[in-house]
Amino acid sequence: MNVPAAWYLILAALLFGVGAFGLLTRRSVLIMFMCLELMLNAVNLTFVTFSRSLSDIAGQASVFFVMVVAAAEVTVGLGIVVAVFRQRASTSVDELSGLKG
Amino acid sequence: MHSSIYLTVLIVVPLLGALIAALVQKTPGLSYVVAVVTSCVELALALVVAVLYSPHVKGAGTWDFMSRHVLSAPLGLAYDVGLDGISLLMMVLTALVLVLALFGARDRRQEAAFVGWLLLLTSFTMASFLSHDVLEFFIFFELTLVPSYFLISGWGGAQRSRAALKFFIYTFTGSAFLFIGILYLGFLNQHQTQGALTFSYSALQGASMTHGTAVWLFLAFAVAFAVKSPIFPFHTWSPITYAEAPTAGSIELSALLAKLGSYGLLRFAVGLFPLALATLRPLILTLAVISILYGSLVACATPDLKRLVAYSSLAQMGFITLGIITGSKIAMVGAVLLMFNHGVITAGFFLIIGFLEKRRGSYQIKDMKGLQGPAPVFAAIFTVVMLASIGLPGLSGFVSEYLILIGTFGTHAWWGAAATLGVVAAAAYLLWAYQRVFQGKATGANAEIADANAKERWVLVPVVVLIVALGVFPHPVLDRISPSVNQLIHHVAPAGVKK
Amino acid sequence: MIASTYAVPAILVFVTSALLILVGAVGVITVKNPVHAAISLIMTLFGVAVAFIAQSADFLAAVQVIVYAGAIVVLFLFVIMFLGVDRPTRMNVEPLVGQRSFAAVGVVITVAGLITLMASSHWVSGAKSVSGHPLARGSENVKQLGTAVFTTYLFAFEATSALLIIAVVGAVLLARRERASTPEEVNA
Amino acid sequence: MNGLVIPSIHYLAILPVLIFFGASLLLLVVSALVDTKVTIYFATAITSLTAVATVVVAFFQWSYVANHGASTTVAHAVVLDGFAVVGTVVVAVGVLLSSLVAHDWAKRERIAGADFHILALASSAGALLMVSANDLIVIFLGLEILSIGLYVLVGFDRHRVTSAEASLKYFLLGGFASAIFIYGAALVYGATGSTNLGSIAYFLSNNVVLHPGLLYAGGALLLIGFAFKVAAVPFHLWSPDVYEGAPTPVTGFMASVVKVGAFAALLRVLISALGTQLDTWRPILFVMIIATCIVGAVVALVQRNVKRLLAYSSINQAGFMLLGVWSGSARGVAATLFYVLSYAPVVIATFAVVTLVGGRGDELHSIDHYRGLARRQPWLGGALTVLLLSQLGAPLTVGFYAKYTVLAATIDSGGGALALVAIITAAIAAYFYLRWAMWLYADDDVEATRVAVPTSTGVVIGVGVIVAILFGLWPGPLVAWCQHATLLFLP
Amino acid sequence: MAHVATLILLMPLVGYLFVLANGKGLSERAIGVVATGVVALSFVLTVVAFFLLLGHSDREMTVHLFNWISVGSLHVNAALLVDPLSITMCLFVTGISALIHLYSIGYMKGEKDFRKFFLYLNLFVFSMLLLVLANNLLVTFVGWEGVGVCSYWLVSYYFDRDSAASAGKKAFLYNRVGDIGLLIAMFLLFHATHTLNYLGIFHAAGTLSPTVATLTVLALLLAATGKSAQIPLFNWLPDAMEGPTPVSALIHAATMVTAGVFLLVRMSPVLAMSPDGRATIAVIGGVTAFVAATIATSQKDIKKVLAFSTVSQIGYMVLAVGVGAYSAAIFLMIAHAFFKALLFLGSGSVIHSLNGEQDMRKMGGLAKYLPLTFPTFLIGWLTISGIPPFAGFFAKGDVLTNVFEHNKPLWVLGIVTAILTAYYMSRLFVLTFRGTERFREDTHGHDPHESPWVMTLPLVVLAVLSILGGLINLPWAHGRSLAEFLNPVLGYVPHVAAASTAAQWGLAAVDVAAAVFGLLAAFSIWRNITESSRYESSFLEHVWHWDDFYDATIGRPLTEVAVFSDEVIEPKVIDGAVTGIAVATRNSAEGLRKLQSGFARQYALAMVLGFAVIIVYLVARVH
Repeated sequence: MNVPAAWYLILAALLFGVGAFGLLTRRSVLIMFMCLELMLNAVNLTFVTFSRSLSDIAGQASVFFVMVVAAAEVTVGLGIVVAVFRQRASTSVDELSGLKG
Repeated sequence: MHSSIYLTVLIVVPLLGALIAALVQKTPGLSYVVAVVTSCVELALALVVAVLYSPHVKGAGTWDFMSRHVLSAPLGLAYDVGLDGISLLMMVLTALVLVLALFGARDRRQEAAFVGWLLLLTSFTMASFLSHDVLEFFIFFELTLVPSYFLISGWGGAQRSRAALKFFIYTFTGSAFLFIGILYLGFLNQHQTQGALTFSYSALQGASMTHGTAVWLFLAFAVAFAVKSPIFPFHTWSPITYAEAPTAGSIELSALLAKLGSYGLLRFAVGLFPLALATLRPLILTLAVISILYGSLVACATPDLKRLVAYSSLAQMGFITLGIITGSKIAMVGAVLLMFNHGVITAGFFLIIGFLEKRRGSYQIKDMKGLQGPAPVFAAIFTVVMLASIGLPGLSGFVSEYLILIGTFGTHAWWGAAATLGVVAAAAYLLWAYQRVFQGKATGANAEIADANAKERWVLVPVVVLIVALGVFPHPVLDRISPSVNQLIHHVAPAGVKK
Repeated sequence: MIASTYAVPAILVFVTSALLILVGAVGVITVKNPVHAAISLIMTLFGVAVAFIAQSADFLAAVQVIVYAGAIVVLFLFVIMFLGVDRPTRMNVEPLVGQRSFAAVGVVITVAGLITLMASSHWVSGAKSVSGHPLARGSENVKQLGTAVFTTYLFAFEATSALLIIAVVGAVLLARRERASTPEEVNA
Repeated sequence: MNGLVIPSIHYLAILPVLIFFGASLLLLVVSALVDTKVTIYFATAITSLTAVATVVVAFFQWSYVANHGASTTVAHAVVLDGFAVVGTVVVAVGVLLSSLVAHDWAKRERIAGADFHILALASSAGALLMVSANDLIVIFLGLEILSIGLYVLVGFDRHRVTSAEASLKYFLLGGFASAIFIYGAALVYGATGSTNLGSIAYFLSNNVVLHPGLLYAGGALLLIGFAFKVAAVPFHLWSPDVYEGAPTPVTGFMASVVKVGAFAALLRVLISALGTQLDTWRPILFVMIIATCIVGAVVALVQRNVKRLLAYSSINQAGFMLLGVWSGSARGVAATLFYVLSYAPVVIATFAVVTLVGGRGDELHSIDHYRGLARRQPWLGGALTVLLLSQLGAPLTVGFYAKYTVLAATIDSGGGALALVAIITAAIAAYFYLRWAMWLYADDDVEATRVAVPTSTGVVIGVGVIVAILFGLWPGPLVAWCQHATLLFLP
Repeated sequence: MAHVATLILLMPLVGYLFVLANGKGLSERAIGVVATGVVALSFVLTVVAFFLLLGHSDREMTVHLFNWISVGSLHVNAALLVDPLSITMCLFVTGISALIHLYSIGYMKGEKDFRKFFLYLNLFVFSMLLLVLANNLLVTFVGWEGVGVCSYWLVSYYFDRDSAASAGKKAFLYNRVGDIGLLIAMFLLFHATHTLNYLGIFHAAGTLSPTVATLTVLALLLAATGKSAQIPLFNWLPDAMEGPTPVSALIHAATMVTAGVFLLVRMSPVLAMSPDGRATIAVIGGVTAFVAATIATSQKDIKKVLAFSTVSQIGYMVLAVGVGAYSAAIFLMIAHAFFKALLFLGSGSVIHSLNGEQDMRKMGGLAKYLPLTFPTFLIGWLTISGIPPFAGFFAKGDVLTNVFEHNKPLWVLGIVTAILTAYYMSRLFVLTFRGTERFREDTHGHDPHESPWVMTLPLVVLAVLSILGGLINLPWAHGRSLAEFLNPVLGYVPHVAAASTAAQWGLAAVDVAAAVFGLLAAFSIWRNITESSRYESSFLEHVWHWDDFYDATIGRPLTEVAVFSDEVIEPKVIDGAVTGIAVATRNSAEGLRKLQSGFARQYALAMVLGFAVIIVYLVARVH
């Protein structure tokens, strides 16, 4: 009486898509970070789903590492945001278009 | 079989010369002396080798001085030199042109660098003529671009940068096809023999391939060589390059590097892909004839002496290509001979033009008039060179052109007949130029110019001597060329080539 | 543990998690105010946690709630406040022409394509686990996970230490104020 | 608690990684304790020492591999094979050279402290992980370590706004790429039941995958992740901006060390894990390579900022490196390895020159600032000319053989057309390399000043030139080494 | 014998090298003596050779000098062929050259490039001898081109005169066009007979296919028209009068311009294979003779008149060749050499006396001032007009008789030409020596002075030769000597009924009548007028607008094409294609650069789109 893995995989794919879409459309760096988090969560969900359907713990272990990475990324990312914000009081990514061509 | 040391020395001597020239650059003029000495040694060596060369070596056909050292098996990279009748002339020409360029076109700006590049160029060219390995040839073939590039961009005229870039990119792109072709051929051969990867000329000559493959590979090779020669319609880099290059550069480019193109066409394109000839011959013959006629035509109208020589070279290279492709042995020998003669003749042209430019500060025909009055010696020597270029019997140009034409006429009468028109055209533009530059009444600055001084005369002496000698008594040279051409023909023979 | 104690229909759990996840996600990318975005992010994270539990990844669910909802989102909120950017941003204008439409098209194609591909191979084509015995729940799950981490992924586990170190160092370097040099020196 | 069996660890295999982390930590601690003035020298010394030590270790690794063949350790998460050894050496050399350049740069910019070296060492440890990793998760972690270090390094220069901007762009897009990559890992895991490359390969070679959709999707996502790191079109857009914004020594570091790690992992995943799927990923690479070569060469034509120019040029070079991957043969792997190996010192040396010319503040990167350089400083100008010629692929420079090997591999695998396109783009690229070289020899303009050449940077430039010429004259041993290394490639 | 022949050839070369080697050291006198001496010497040697040859049983011997070109099947020796034809040629070439060298010493006195003049002259004689003595076509071609280039130098001798420079160029180019003919002929013959040796060719001539034979003959004809100034390539010769008068006499009257005829005669065995070819030759010759004669009637410049008369006379020779009267052609060639050289030198003497005046309207009444020039010129005039018993009468008569036997219409044309010849020569004679004196402003009032002996002596000798020249080939003399001497080497001509003796007398009478008629006409018209629009059409004076025609049809179009290719095709089309590619690349670069907008989100978008493409590809691949 279990929900087929397919549903969760589709759900994860959708989540990933939403995250990607947000990354493309939101200007606030912070929100874009959150979108990255959404995508990583989609990945985690996928891992767990496969882990269940393969009945293999490796998937869950991987999730563990993804979480660590996510944490690390956020730390550094926010550090960068702070650094940037020091130079120009804004978190809008579109204002950072000095480098081009 | 003589030792290959001779050839190695031929390649190394200019390198050493360049090195020493660089080391002594502090003392003004010394580097020039070094270069001069080097060039003389080189020429002497080249002549010695030319005399020693024997066209009948056991097991090596007409190849002599051969040896092969594999440098990197996985790369198929080898140092593999050899000399046969065809490369023999080119070797001598290489050394000779260096001497002429050094004596006749000295340039005192940053002299060490100048002579250094010249010597490097000589070494690389020498190496490419002497290499018996396709990859090795390609490497040095490409390498010649670098010194020529710096010579042009460093010591050239007002538009030197543009000219140098155009020259480099144009040639580089051309040889891109060659490179791919060589690699393809190498692996084709390797897959057949299941042996090590090799680019040895004789090994690759054994590679069997379908007709289609041969055609494509031939084209890939031909493009590179057509650009280098140049052949219509790949010639447009040459006028600006010859015009903007320093005199020494123009000499090296037109007298020597252009020959790399025709030499490659003969040795590699024709020598490796005889199958393709049957298909491509009409195309290339046509291009050659167009080069002859079109080059002469433009030469009639061009207002600049150096450009004029550039276009006349285009026509001459057309003759050479004709002789190479037509597949008649007589024509082929003529072509090889013309490679040498044209080298000497254009060198003569550019030297005199350089001397005049020193006096008049211009290459424009309109800036000169009636120079025969104040400078009869220049006029006389120019006349000799001009007549040789026109193909006056008794002078060097004639023998080679005649052989090409009579040979072509036998295999491809119509192309031969069309090419014969070039004989008139050449006379037309050269005499017209001569009239405008040397005849008429000299006025103003033209009337004042000094005639050739002793040094200039001595530089031009070998040119004139060679022109006359090879016109009256080409026999020894022909004897050295013929066997090698025979060998090539025998290899090419299946592809419907007349003996 | 919820799912284990009371027999809640799996379908219901899925729908709940799905709703939480998607609503939260859409919230993140739509709401004007970063703070609200962070809140809806928490919602998604919870949804994921629920999905974890529903797929017998209890430990991960716990970690999810603690690390993500607990630590990371708080970090977000902290920075938002710290920088004082908790003001609504104008959403209706998109300075980059066609960005949204292209993004929509691209993302839709991609996601649809991914789903099609997964479907084409019946969602899971891999082999059953080498270790054989099925996933356990509760404390067993923790034990299995621990075993995996300290055997199969031992090296990865070691590596994470390095990852965390470099992250910390990096964050410090970035966030710290000028110490070694000042603009005057540079211009001097 | 039935005892948990800790997998056996062959320390020789992971020694380089440990050394790097150790050094990084050591510096971290010391710089926290000691006065900043000394640590810059100390840091450089330690870094150099680390690199040298690593090379020594690599030597022992090599002899081990040569005797015992390739092997895995730590539960098959790490590989010790010739390929890894070569990669390790390249990374070590790259770090050494970059840190030498950074040394002078930091002094010039008055950046005290060992921060650069700490991060450089740490992120190169990530590169080392990627070089020897045998598990998607480990690769992912290596990738992240490498990237996170770089994010910080790119934003290292606080005096330039562009530095921070580059850092943020790199971070955002990099994060996106890693998300895609790990998603791919997840899908591959779903498709094969493991994240271990060996197991994946084993699975794929023993089962016929009737419905490979999932596998394809996973593979594609992994490929995109790598494509981003090696800046292959259309995943390259970050690189020009980041190259320009980042401090110049960091740019050199990125152009060399990062490429090594990325290509090593890419080769492992595509060839040793997904080798059976050659026919599927080849077409993707085919298009990608053509686009990469063309875009890199063409767009560089219109650049006036040399750092951007080099960014595009390195995109073009990446296209060439991908050729070896495309060919999918042992020859190809060796070719890519040789390409990376020979390219790293040359490009670092090039950026070293750029660093010097950039001057205090690292701002003077317009090509105009190179006008007449070779006339003012013949040695510096000559060196740069050689380096450019090598990147151009002129004969008698190592660059020629780099291009030669990849093209040969491509043609050997029947990619004549691909090779032709690539080499024609090389001809296009020749244009901007030469134009730059020509500026060097253009007539001197009066107000230009001589640029000082500090010792260690000078050494780096010298090394680059020597590599370019020495192996240009005598490529045999190096090529043979790469071939040998590839023979010891797993599986 | 071999040595003698070699020496004949080498003598002038020796002189050339000697003068060349001594540089500016030699005095005019020394130069003149040396240059003239060597030529005279080779004349003497030729005489020796002649008698040696008479003694020889077979009058054909090859002198091998050295191996010149030898590639594959092509073997060309530098070798000489001594036979009646070549010796005959040598005789009058060296003889007349010697005289003209002598004459030049006086005529060129004090010229700036005196030395260069004699250098060219010697080189010319060498080339001419090479031409006639060669034993194969290629060596002949060497001489052929050699004389051509010497003529180029000598015509543009006054190089600072633009007209002279252009004339020299024109001469060379017209000859060059002819050379194509000779080259083609050589190619055809070589690939048909696998040799270039005359004897070899003659031996294999019988095997030539009619087409090849005809093509070869036509090619040879083209060569001849170039060198011998026949239609359509004849109009370089009048311009060539820009050269010093001795040059006109030697090169453009006596020797070089007859080389074409010699070539045709030399190749007579090949001509024998192609009746059509011979017919064409005959027509070309006859028409040229007539056209040139008409033009000569309206020229003002004394040398121009003589130039066109030369063209016309050579037309007779070619006509003779065309009807197979080879010996007659040679006979006329020799006679013509005598009297035309005489006339040119005479006119030279006149011009000399008038300080370079060449316009006949500024002459007149010179008879009494030039005691030696006048009578010799008188003889020359009568000779060319065909008045018995001078050489011209016999030579031309011989030709016309043969023409009559083979081709009546051309004979008529020949007679008309004869009338015209007598007419324009008389006109020239009258305007120059009779009538009122119109030269005073040229001589600044002084009386014209007779030339020094070095100039008059040759006149006298040539006059004598013109009188006695007929003797070498008298029609009724049993065993017509010159013909007998030559015939062995001449090609076979299908026999036609020879005219009876009576008929021959009749023909001779007609010739004389024609000559006298022309004479009287000229006298009656020109006794007391100097120019008349009725008897001088500008159409004729402008050479039937021949040059304008070439200029309009070939010259200008070609020039325009050349300029067009240099200014448009080269830069715009061919190089344009190249630059076009470059520009296109640059533009696309600018375009791609726009994509690098600097907005991170767009970069991400690009990634997503790339991602989408790949996914689509995979989906397509799976299904």
